[in-house]
Amino acid sequence: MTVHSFQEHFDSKIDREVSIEPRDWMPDDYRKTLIRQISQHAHSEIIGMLPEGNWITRAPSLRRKAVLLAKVQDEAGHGLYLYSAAETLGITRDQMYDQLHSGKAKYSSIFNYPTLSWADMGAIGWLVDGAAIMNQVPLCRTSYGPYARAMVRVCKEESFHQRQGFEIMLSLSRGTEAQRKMAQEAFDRWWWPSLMMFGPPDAESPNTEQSVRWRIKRFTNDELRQKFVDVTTEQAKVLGLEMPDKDIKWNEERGHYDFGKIDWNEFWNVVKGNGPCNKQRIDARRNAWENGQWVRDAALAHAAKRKARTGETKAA
Amino acid sequence: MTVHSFQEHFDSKIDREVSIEPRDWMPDDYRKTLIRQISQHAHSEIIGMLPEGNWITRAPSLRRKAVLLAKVQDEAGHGLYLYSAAETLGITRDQMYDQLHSGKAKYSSIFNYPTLSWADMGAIGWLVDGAAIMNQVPLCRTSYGPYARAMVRVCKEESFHQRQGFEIMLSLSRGTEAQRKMAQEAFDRWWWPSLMMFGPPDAESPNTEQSVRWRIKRFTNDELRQKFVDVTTEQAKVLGLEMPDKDIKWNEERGHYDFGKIDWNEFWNVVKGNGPCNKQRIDARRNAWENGQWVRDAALAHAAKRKARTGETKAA
Amino acid sequence: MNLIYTLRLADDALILGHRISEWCGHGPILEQDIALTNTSLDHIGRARSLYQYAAAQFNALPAEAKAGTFASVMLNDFVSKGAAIDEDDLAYLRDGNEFYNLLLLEQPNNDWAYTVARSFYYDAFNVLFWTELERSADTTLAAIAGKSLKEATYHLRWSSEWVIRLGDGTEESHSRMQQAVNDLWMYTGELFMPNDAEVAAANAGGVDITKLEAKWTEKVAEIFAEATLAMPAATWMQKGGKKGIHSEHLGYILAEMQYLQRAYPGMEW
Amino acid sequence: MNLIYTLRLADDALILGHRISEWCGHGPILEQDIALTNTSLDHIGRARSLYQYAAAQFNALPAEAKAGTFASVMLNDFVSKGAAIDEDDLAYLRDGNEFYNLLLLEQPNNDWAYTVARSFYYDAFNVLFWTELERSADTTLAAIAGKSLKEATYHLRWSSEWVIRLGDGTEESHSRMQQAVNDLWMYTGELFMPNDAEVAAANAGGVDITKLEAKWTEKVAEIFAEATLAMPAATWMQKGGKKGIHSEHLGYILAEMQYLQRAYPGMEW
Repeated sequence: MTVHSFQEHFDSKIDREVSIEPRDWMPDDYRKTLIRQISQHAHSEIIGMLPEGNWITRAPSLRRKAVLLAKVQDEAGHGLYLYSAAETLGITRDQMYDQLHSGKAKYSSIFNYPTLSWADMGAIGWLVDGAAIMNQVPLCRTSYGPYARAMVRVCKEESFHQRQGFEIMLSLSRGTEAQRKMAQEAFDRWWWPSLMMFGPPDAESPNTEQSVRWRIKRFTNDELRQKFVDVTTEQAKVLGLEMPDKDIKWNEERGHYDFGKIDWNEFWNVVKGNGPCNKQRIDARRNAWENGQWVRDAALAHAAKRKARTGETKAA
Repeated sequence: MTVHSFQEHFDSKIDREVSIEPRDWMPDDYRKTLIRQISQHAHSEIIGMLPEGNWITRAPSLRRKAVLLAKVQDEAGHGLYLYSAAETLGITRDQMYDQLHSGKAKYSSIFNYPTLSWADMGAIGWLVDGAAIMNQVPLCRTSYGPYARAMVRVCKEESFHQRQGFEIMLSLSRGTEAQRKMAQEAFDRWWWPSLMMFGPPDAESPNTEQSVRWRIKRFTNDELRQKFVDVTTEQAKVLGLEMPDKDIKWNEERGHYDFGKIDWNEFWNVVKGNGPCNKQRIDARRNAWENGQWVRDAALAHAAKRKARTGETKAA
Repeated sequence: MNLIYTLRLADDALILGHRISEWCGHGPILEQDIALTNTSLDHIGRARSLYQYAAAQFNALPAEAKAGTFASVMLNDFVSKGAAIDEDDLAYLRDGNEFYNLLLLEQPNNDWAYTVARSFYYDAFNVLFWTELERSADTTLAAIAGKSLKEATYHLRWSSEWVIRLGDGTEESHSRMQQAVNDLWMYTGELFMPNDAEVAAANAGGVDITKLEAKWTEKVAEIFAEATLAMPAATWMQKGGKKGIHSEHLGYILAEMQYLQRAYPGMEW
Repeated sequence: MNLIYTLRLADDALILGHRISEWCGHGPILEQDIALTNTSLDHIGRARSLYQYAAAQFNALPAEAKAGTFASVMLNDFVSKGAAIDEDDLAYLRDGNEFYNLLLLEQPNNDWAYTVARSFYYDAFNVLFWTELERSADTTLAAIAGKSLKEATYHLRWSSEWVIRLGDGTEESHSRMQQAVNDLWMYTGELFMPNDAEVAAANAGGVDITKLEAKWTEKVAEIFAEATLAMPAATWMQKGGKKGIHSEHLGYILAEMQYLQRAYPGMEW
């Protein structure tokens, strides 16, 4: 087949919603876009372990501690699936780490905010995982097979996490006055950054069209954001929490909630590395990596020794 | 003068209780013994900062925090005077540090016990400083001038610390039941190690005779220990605490309190490096030293640059 | 007595689970981060079962006995109001001198070699211990022991493999691993030194931990041989944890772990 | 409003005093260990004076106003019993979101260069600030400012000297010092961003901290020039501490600092 016919074959698969698999031909741009998106997503899971990991040793009950540990472990697992999915596209995990540690690769900006109270564990589960799921559910049918399959597992676990987060918020909002305040304060801090998780407004989001075509994206940023606002506003009522946005108002005509202006200046600043915890997060991962070098070296050296010994035994 | 007449001159000064000063002739053994004793004493002050330093960030009131900080600072100051006194005998501070960090030099074994509750701050002040003062007051009249003068300052501050420690114990023993228990438990843990601070029994203490002659020592270990038991037993009554030794009993005939058997096996083990915190203490000091190397290097380099610039200016 | 016996086992599990959980998100290899978190979860899970059992034992005591059991203020306040206690009250409201975990388990993570060595010494003990305790006449403890034995067997495989990998890896890893097993050796004696509750248990036909030392030493020697590590020299063994006299590390662990429960007393989370 | 203003200054002093006190016994040079402990004592001493003043202001409030001032549970419990509060209640019973110190001051010690940089940025501000506050119509604050100015002048001399020594020392120290001043730069903007209490104070004729920035920058530039350090590049400035929104570090500071008061509520020490 000529490149042209490869392209036709690829396009037809896309049109018929047939999965693209690692050995299939694919356009360079498709490969690059996927590597960028999947590795960003993997990095987000790994960096995402840190803000929640921050409360493991301080969880207020043993049950909550165990649930939180399991959740952060799941995130590591998600990272693992996603790195593996990206590797099928011809990049190694070490290359991706290197991009993360050098600041070349991005990850979800939400994890550059600090976790300041126990209620943040609820707010992250409820809002951040909630927003993530809305972003990610469509990816379960994305065109690239390994990514789609990874996302099925990820989404299943994340909706579980989201329920756990909501349950933490529910316990707090039905608890004492102090706990209700703790929950409200966390909601106030996480609300706007959660809205920003859907990315810039459609008008400023250049990649959308091509991505929609490739089923890497199925809805626009603004569509998903609106859905999130609608769902979350109803959930906040159940929790008895006040919306952090005074402009939230049901719009009968649109059949949606109107909401206030997002501070995109803040968003871009956090993306550019100026969030409260950007440096802290990358430092933590880089330290883990650098301090672990001798461990990885030892594991490799030992494996080589074992292999050599087995070889000798066989040869003997 | 011949060596013989130097020795006679020295002996006569000792007999007349005239101070020996740095530039005076002194026997090698005298110099060595003093270097060993003064540097051990200095090291004890420096290592002694650690168990108390352990509670600075957790002091239960701001007043107690300030007092504790000031106390630990005083200990650093004592270390400083004592290192200076030792330096007059021809050893550098860096040499002494090296002996400490390499485990060659000893320090008071009491600091190899952990500080486990706030009451330990009271117990250390009351018992450890109390025992130290009894050991040290006679040294204010020791034959070597710089050492004697350092000890005058040290003892003055330490008796202040001892009163502060006693006052902490008093507050606790007059506080709630929980506080009284905390005080008793600290007393129980620190009592025996405090008795060991006076060193092995006279029968097993080889250096005593020569040291008494040189006024490096004025009372025997057992004499001082008995005095400590007598005084402390009375103070414990004021505090309403139980003596940790069930064999404590007033001996009418001796005019002293009898007391139980000291576990010298434990003592020698701690001296040999097997106490609960020996490794931790030395590691802490060694880390401080090693992590500070670049700072000291920078200070030297900068001073040299300054000096060179001043030289240039003068030359110009 | 059984109460303190149960609590001691729970404290071991909680404190080691806590230490291991500090690695979460900071491990040297992603797969190992996951493995270690899993181990932490096992320990925390075991701590919960044991604290639940301890709480049940405590709640069944007559009122007079309850009042004299603990000294910790907030726990006693709670008890004095007549409320039943639960797993969290035991984990979060006791002070350090009423924790009975081994000194070994509260030692800092330091580096991967120390973390591995600490787990290895404990896992090797645990496999022997749970094997014995599984035969306990106390059916609750026996059931917990059965589950714990499965976990410990897996933990021991993991920690043994890492002792071997680091011992027989690079020059650096060998020297770090040797240093770690040497430095922690002085805390292994306490594994086999029974406190009063353990003596009473042994006398009543329960596990006699003093009898586990020979087999434990054999296992350690076997793995160290494969790892090309020297057995640490005999040394003075540290003790105290089992009687509530700890190292300076425990206070910091508890300050962090218990902060929320202390700052927001009596709330449900 | 004056209460929050006073508290904020007290929190600055306590948190920096706490951080610096962590060095005690671990400094690179014995003389500097002593100097730094002395500085910590100055900060803790200032914290005490300010908390005492804040407590007096609070105790003078009508009962309704008292109930609405703090959210922290243990402090409110105390207040609701009608008791007068003191310096320790304010330091030990408030939660992190009611601390108003600068983000700069809660940053970890890291190494000597960071510790020096953190102090230098703050000391340079303080000398300007106390000079102004000494003219306050509030005689208590004016008196505290007078004493603090003397201390800050000394602190600034010390930290400036170290900035210069490290900046113009070895290659390593230069690079560490440059890194430290760069990394902490993003926390310096908050020095000049007034919170509500500071706006109100400025409007009422008090210190307008926004006006101190030019002189501060001049001083920093002067010392950096002597230290052969480059001024850090303009960057997005972090904020939040003054409104009770902190970094993740403060929670750990408070867990440690407040543990005893929380574990043994309502006792005298």
